[in-house]
Amino acid sequence: MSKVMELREALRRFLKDGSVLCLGGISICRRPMAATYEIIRMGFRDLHLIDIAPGMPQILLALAGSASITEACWHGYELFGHPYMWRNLVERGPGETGYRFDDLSHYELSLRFVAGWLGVPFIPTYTARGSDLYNPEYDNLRDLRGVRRKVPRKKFAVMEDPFYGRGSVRLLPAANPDVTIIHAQMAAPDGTTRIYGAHFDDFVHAAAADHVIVTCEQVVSRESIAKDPEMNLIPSVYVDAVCEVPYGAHPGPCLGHYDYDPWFLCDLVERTREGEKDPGRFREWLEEWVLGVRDHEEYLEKLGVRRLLAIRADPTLGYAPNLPRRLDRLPPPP
Amino acid sequence: MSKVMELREALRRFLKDGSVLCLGGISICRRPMAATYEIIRMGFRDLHLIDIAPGMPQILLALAGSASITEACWHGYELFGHPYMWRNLVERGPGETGYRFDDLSHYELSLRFVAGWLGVPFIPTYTARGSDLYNPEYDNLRDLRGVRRKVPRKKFAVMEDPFYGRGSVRLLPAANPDVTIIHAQMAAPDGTTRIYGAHFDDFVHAAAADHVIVTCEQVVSRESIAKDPEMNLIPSVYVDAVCEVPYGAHPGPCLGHYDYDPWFLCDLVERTREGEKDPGRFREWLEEWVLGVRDHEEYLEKLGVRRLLAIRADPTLGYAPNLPRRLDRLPPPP
Amino acid sequence: MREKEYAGDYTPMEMMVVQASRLIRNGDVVFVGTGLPMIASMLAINLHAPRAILCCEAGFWDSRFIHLPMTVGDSRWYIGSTWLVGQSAMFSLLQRRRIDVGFLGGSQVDKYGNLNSTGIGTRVEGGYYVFQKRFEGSGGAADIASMANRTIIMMKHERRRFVERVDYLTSPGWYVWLHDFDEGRGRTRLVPRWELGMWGGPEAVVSTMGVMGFDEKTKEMYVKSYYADLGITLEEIRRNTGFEIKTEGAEPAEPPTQEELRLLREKIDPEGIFLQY
Amino acid sequence: MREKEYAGDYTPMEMMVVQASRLIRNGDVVFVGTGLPMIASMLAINLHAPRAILCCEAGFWDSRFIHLPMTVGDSRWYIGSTWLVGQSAMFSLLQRRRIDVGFLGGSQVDKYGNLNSTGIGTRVEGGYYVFQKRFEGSGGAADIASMANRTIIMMKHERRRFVERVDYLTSPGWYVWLHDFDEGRGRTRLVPRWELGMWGGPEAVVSTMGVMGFDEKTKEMYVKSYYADLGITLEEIRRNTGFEIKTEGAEPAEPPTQEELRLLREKIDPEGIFLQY
Repeated sequence: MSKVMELREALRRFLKDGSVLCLGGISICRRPMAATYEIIRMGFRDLHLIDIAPGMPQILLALAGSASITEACWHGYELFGHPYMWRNLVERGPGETGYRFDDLSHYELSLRFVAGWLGVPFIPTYTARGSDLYNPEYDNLRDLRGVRRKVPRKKFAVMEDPFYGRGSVRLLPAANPDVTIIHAQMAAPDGTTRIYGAHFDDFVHAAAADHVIVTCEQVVSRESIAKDPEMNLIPSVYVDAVCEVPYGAHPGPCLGHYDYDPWFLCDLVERTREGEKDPGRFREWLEEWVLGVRDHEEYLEKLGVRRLLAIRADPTLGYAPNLPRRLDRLPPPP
Repeated sequence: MSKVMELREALRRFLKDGSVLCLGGISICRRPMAATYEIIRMGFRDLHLIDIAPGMPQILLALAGSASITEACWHGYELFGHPYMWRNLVERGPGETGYRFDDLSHYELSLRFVAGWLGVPFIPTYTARGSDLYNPEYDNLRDLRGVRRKVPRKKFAVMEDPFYGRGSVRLLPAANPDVTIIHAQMAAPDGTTRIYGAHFDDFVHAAAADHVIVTCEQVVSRESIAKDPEMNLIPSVYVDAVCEVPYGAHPGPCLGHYDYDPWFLCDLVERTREGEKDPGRFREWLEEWVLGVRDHEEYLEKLGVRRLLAIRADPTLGYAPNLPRRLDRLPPPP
Repeated sequence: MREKEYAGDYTPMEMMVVQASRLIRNGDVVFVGTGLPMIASMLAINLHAPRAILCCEAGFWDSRFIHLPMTVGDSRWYIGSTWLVGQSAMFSLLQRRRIDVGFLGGSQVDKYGNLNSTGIGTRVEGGYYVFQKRFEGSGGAADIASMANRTIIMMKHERRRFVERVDYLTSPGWYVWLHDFDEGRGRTRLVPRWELGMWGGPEAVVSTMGVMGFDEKTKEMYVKSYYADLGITLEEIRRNTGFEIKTEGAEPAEPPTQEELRLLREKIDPEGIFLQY
Repeated sequence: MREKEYAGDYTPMEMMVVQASRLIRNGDVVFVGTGLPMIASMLAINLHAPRAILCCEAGFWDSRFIHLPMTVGDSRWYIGSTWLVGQSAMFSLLQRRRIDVGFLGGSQVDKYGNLNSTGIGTRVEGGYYVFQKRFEGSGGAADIASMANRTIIMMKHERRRFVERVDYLTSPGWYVWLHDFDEGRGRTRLVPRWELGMWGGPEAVVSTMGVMGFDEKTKEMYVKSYYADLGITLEEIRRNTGFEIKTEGAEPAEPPTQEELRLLREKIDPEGIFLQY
């Protein structure tokens, strides 16, 4: 049974207003960006994002008003700039904006997904002891606990190790997103997904979710993906939808296919920087690249072939070795 | 820094009488058999074995008197026969034999190693509820708990889920073997290990251990193993010793290199079957194939080239398609 | 559709495999070991359940092997597999309720489908538990029995195997004796599995004499069909069952079709490795 | 061995990188992000620590990249990596005490090496915690700070950054304020990290003005060396530090050698991506 479908159809089937959503990739790399744009376009609301090292997509979903809760450890673009506007949103506070952000550490989130993958309600850890991440006064989901679906009753619990006498240990609640969206280099119609290069925590994110949408550069046959099965990361059983979306991680890189689009990234970050004073500057960007664009194909047309050629990967290296990388003196876009 | 050394040297450095030992592979497949023989030859005593689906090596270590404790879920040779003599050993009981066997389920053991890998003292689970595996009267390590190194104070604990109200859940103690031994197709001098085909739980077994010895069919360069890093299972950091031991999993199969040796396996099982009445029959086998053999090279010489050719793998299939497999009418060995 | 043609000459083992295979539904994720369950699953995939997925505890996923594996870790599983996964990850699919069918066997079964594959004559002696006769052990059986969405039991139909109460409860069925951990008093009370928060449960027992189901209300084993064609009678089943078993409504089992037998003998186990022709 | 030749013309950033790289020992497993720590580690690997292993939170292990990655998930990390691992597995190396050195940064540091990379002006308002100024957040910093065997802090030396007490304690240093969970009273008491069962701790702070250590007994920050060659004085360091800092025994820092600078400029960051020539 083929799970291949249009991205919009996949989102319509599996995502809902209020869903707990996890997006694969890390910071600005191999992120399901086409899916992110489509989520904004389709007008989903009140999404509850949970991600390990969020970047671009989570910031966009917050700024576009699609998300009302984020549990995460970080928000940014690394070398490409600060999370402008998003930081203002957090500074204004949930009381004013209705947008809640709750801080955890990277490993805490990782472990919460591991517990979700294994199907257990919690997992112990020694990490982040002494950090304000465990400050009981700092819990921005406090009033949703035991109330909102999939928000655990407590942020953490403490207990003594009954087995080895290693002292007190924290318990973290499992994370089981309603939907996880991953962008991969290839997938088969049955959902089997192969990722080249670092897979970040995409396996765990998929395995912990109730539903998984895979967008991929190319759909390939079951026969070809069954060669070297050691290379396959996510098995068919976890995957509900496979959507062929070339350049689906643009403007971030996708190993073996394309590199960063530094022009696009710098423009996006600059617009949000300006947007801190004049929110209209970001609304224009959103209109130009997301809301005013019919679908991902039109987005790619708008980018143009020359841009896509400028970022294409060297097949022996997996990235574009001649990409202009001095962001302070970027040449004009091709 | 190269970690390549002789198998005997690796065992001398990392294994001790009383060590908690885990052996990679599953049932009779890709087991570190050469290492098992060498452990018996070197006369290690009082080993505490902990393994998920033990077979041949654990039975041999028990019958040869090298192991005094086994925590496991199963003991056998699958289609090749029953665990003769070992079952007698268990039936006679620890009071008489000094050999303790404690039963867990496959997944319980898996999860204990997962906890060991993650570095947490325990892990919750819903498995095996209602099973006698959780019968508090059936705990054959009871008097060692809190006494013997690395035997947890309790076999399990019970608690309520504080996060999602999913009721009571069992906690299992982490397993951290002193030494794990894995047999792989290839490894680099820095310890990076690649396994083709199913890796069973070898990653978790290695990652949970304090020390890891990898025996492999071939040692390859760091440069060559760094190609397609997606294929590498165990990173250098976990591995203490790399030993080149061709046919190191004989008489079990090693994908891409060789298949079962059905003659050897049937003979071994038959000797233990006869050994239930006349233990001398098994002692003869042990003398012939283990104690009376200087090292693995002499073992291979004794097997002979024709035997090795008869079990060699078809390079496109990974196993020997023409291997005689009707065990009830096996032709004479080549 | 042409009418089914039934085979006239087949073994009880072939009959078991055919009966078990018919219990597999299209799309099922089936957790198997080697042996008859694997053969039954392959038969189903070749006939009415082409979308069923076979996985095994060694970590092979959706294999399309061309030669029959002899063990769970056999290299033959590799061919056509789309995923190779650690056992901890494979079993976690059970805990996440992603395994539709699990196969189980054992040396003893009771009327609630509790299984013993650990040992008989179990007793505590000098602080240790010992057995009069020890078997291979649980392996993944306790995990499958407690967490697959349904299980199918395959075993030899003998009075000493179909018992009133298993000597050691390896794999939980519909009702289990509760362990009272707090008071350390061992098993005290028979409770239904769902009271322990467990899902799943045994769907059928495919024996050498017939196919048994479990009563929807009482969860007790009853005879659904018997291998009349092989000369088995309901009286014989009752005689070979160590507890009272209902046989009302039991029907003669539908024998293997020629197509089923052909597939088994020519395609699936042509070497007779498990079916031992 | 020929005598070291020191370079005459270098930037404070280059000095920081050189000082940090000298703290890496041969064989260390070094957990880095991108930026200066990555460059410092590469310099060490190219000079005195060829057996050091670089890993990053995105899951690349022992990379031998030939072009400098710009982000943790950059495809450039792939070249020469011998392992690609999920982040949960990578961070578990920290919990298993397998990471020798972790690098940290932040917007505030206090005398015990506690770091804030979350926000300043932290307060609870209407039941929520908010910040006057919000930063990127912990990422893996809290994990590294609590579980690496030692950590090296790199940051800009300014009075508003070197503070008496961090506004938000993202990453624990040598002494932290204890959370009293049971009574829900928040931070009540300053306790040493080892009392919480924690290992590791900050080894040094490499700032834009000098290198600070932590007193073995009091665990308070002190100046070990200062960039005299770049015109920095101890008085200037004291003036730019928001808490009292000991400067006795501080020595002028050893400047970069020509070899170090050549490697940085020609081999490691020839594009000037992080060093911004």
